[in-house]
Amino acid sequence: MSLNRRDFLGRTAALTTTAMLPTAVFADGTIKLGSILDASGPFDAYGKPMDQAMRMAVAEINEAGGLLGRQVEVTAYDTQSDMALYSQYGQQLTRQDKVDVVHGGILSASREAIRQTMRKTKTLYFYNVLYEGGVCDRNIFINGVTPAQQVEALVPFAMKNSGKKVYILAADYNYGQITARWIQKFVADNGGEVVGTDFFPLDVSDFGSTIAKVQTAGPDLVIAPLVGGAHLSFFRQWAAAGMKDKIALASTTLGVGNEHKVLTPEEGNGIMCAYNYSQELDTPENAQFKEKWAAMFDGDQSMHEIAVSHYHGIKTWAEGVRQAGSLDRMAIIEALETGISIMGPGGKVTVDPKTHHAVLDVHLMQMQDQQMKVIETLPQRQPVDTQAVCDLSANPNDNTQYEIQI
Amino acid sequence: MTTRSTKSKSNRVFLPGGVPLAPRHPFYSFKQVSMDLSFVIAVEVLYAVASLVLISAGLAVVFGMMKVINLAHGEFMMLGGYTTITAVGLGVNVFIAMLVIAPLVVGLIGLIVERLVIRHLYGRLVDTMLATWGLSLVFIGLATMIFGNTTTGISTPIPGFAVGDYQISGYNFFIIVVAAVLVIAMLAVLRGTRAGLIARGTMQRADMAAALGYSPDRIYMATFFCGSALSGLAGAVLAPLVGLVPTSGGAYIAKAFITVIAGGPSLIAGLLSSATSFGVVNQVFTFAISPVIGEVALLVAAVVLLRLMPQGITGRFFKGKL
Amino acid sequence: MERSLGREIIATLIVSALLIWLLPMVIATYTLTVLVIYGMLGLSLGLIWGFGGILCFGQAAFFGLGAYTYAIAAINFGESTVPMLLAVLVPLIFAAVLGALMFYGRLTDVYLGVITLVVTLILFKFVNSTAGPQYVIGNARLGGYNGIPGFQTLNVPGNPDAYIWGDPYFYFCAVALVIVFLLVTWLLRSSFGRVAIGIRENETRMALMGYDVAARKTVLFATGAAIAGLAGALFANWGEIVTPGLFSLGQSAEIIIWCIVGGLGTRLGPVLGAAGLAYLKFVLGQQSLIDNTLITGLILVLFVLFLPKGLVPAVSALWKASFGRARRRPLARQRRKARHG
Amino acid sequence: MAETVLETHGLTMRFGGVTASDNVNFSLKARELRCLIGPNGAGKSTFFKCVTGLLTPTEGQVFMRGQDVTGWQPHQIASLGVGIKTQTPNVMDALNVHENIWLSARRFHDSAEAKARTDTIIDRLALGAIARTELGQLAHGERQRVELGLVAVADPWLVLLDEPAAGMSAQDVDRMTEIIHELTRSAAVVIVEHDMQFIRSIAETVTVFHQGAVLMEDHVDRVMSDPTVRAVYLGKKA
Repeated sequence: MSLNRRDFLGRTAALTTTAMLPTAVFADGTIKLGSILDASGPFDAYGKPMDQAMRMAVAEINEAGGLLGRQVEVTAYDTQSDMALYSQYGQQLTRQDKVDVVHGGILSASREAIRQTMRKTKTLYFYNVLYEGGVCDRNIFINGVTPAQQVEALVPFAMKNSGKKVYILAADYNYGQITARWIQKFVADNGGEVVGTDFFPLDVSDFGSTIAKVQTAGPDLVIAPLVGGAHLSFFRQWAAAGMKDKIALASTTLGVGNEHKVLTPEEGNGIMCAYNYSQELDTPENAQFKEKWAAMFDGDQSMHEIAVSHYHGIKTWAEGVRQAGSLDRMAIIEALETGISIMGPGGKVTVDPKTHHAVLDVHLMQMQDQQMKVIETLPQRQPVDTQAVCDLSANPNDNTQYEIQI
Repeated sequence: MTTRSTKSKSNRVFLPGGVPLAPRHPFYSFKQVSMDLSFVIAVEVLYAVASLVLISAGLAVVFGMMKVINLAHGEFMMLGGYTTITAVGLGVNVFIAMLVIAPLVVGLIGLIVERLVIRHLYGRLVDTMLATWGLSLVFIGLATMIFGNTTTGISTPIPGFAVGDYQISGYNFFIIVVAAVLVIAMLAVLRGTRAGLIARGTMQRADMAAALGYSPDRIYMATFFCGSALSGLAGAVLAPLVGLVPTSGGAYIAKAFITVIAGGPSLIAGLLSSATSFGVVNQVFTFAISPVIGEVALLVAAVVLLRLMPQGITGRFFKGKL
Repeated sequence: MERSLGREIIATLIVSALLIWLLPMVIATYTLTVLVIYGMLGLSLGLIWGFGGILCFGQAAFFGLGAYTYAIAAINFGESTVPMLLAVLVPLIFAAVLGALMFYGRLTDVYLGVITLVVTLILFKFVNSTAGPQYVIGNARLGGYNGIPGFQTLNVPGNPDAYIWGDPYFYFCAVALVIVFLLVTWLLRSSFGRVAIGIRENETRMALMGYDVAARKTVLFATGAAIAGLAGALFANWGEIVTPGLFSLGQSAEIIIWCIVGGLGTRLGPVLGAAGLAYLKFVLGQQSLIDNTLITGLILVLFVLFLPKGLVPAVSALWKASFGRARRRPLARQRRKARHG
Repeated sequence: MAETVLETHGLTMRFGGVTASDNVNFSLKARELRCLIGPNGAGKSTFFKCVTGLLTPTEGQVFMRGQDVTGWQPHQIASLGVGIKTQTPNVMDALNVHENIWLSARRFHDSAEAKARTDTIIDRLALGAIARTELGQLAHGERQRVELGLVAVADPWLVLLDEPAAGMSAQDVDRMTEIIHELTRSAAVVIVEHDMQFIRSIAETVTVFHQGAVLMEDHVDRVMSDPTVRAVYLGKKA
């Protein structure tokens, strides 16, 4: 037995040394892009495709000759869905690896765990995920959709297709709470009435009593900003109770992690949502993107909303570097603040100089046979929520996440 | 009590000024609401109790017979879920997959685990807990490597139906029936068969069975197989209701653990009494306030209960029952 | 027991000074900092479990409580000295109340496990569901799942603008660990510690000798919680964010695994187990060949099966067996063992 | 003349429908040595546990030196100066003999004094050779002796022993008898015992339990020759 143990210990030791290598060996003259994502653990459904998108974007940049004549080199860390590892790897990226830019973070908690480190160490940071809005910090660029961009489009669309009484079922954390308030606002703006709002921690998976409760209120439409695997059961149980044909359903999150491919057509059909990207978007950019992705990852089809956002983010950064003609952080920030635009698979993405958020296309969709059919595209929506509180051209030293008063 | 508190709550929140409920039902009277609603709530409470029984049965059998707390129990359930989904994907009828294949497969996995790990640790309660905890992590890792970490699932094979103006899930009834059949079957086996007699003997005094010429080794093997199969069954039956990920087991183990310990030494009476107490507490608070408070109420009830009855419910009441 | 306390203190100081000097040359200080903090957390459970026989499934609860107390207090006070003290006091008081509830109720082993586990779950679920704007303590929003970012980090007492961070923070944490380690050493050598070990060995006997077992277990439990709380506060300072994940069962599980792997009934074992396994986890995060959880689980199973006493006792036994012949006492003991057969 | 150190009034203990201890009135004078005998299930052990605080009696009271200690915890009773030894050897297996006895001495004295007393007791009980051996490695008789040492080192005025001679060799029993006699110089001693030979060698007054109640209480010789006692107890044994 002792032999086995020694063998085992020996192996782990070997592993330790090999794992240490890639961080120490670097070719000179490359541009270092730091990536920090949950490629394993409960959030890897989001993180893995984001990692793929990042590698694809970098590959494309390098194929086209790199940036400023230099190749881009990726230093990637898997945070294993553990918030503590964000702090740790964030420090590692900025202090030891001394990367030129960091792309990553998925949950808002993970972004907040590293944002200050990035700021303190003057490392440019891109957070490329749909989130609750309000971050105002000149060191960060964000190009996911915010509630105003998404909800403002989704609510009238969904209400038009159902009725005026709305019930909100939201995930009980920052994103869900804030999104729910935006939904309440836009429902009222569109002449509707919110008849009930319930919040669910991310680990709740039994919605039986909730479904009964919703029926007591008798709404025409349920909007569900629910997040994660456990919450997916709501859509199952809703269909199982035979509610699908009685009350219409909309969501601000379903499909972001390709959930529509997990639900059966009977469970998913008809659910309405609004995002910056759908695999079914019929544009030449998207066709090309999907083709390249499939070629690069052996026919894989896992690209989704936030993976594409991540891809947009890296392309935006690359464009900023090109325009700045330098790797200097301030030069890149100033170049980006000129309002740079790129064309991506999700449409045109423009940097909003005031907020460092993105002006982007929002596509209204409806699920149909495990696809997200695009019904209508609303071009170039402004991040009005964050614009209401954040003006980095007036207050360049701002460093707050505002909670927007609605 | 349940209905009243819910009613007043729904009244306060959803019916400001006594506005009729839904325009689609012009003759919607308040009386009807409460009757239908109380039926719906009754079903939900029964369902909560039934799912607690299902979740805990495997753990209870292993604990009751072997005094082993299997902390990989939740992962056995997770494996039951994955077995079902894989089998259905291969074209097997969903009921056969849930009720036959999943218990068998997970039972066999349990058997392997018992031979490789557990049998070296009999009589060391804390060590078995730690080893099975380690096993649970191993299973999560394996499932992640095999099935990936994306949420998977199958849809419920039974359609919902209407109760008055309410739609309720038909699958809830299926769960209740499965739990009821399970309890009756366990009773029948323990009371009516030779194996049950040996099992009861072992529960009372493990050395007695040995003295009577039954190999404890084989009894433990059989028990662990049965316990694991029950966990597999529970995981399989609950799979259509939840999105399955490799870490799904964690959601069950704490509840199962609490239910079994609070139940106390009697296998079936303990299981039923604690599942009923916790199920009712959970659902009452869920309806009256919110699902979170429901969960917290369950946990608080567990603390209070164990403080008052440190030997579990059946340590004080229903003594000597099965 | 044979060596004098003074000699042991000096040995500890020399070894730790060497380590604090040498380790930053091998591993980056910000990684070392968290290893040191986890070491302290491991020590907190190692104390109550290894020397008091109290298996707590919820040590993470006190860790999280310390971290949250620090974060909330730091936002409200705008400096770090009082929050640091509170971060030790609040878990201490919480554990004293919880411990009294359990130990005067004569709950043992499994039941103790259930209660501590359940209390951790309650805390986790509660903190996790505080995202709404109504959950505010003073100026601090509890923030639910996202946790609390942006609080005042450690500063020189009396001077809120003089932050202690980076390398100095590592030295601060390392010295804190050494001090806690020495305090634990002293505690275990005192009558209180020896009585605690007696209680671990045989509770009934100690009660029959007139010791108030429940009171002593409560005090020990609270001491462990205070150390865990301090570790939590240090962790909050290091991560600059606190999240409900600190209260999670997964975190509790890791602490237990550290103790098992390092060795129960030793002071050094849990510290080394914690630092070693946390470093392993950190290193494994940089590869994607094998699933991390799988390895952690495998380590735990293998240790329980083949090395249930943990690394430190095993290594010291090996050391004694191979180099201890010159010494008198182990030899005498071996001879006696042979006699008793 | 001598003060009453232990007294029970109508002590009754019921478990569900079973009355394990039935209205026991018992009293013991200072420095008296008393044996409790009776067949299995006669209620000796239940009585013992009620007196030592391991069980709380359903009815009745327990007095020690006139103080009502009914419902007290074992550690409170022990703190009065009562030495207790339970049926199975109850010691700290991973600690050595010296540490075991020191822990008992430390309860009533400071560390240095406890050490001195421990050394004295170890000498008196002739445990010197094994003073640094862990209890887990000792033979049964030695463990019993150490446990008596634990009791003795605290200078009790009342000692309650549950089957101290069980499973011991004749030589060990002799030594045990000696120790007990020594204890009676300063303490009253109650012994629950099965071993009749041991009882004959040590006891004067014996209390016989039967079906939870006290059957008789008299000098050991008269008890042994009593036909009722023979019928319920000795008769059964034969």
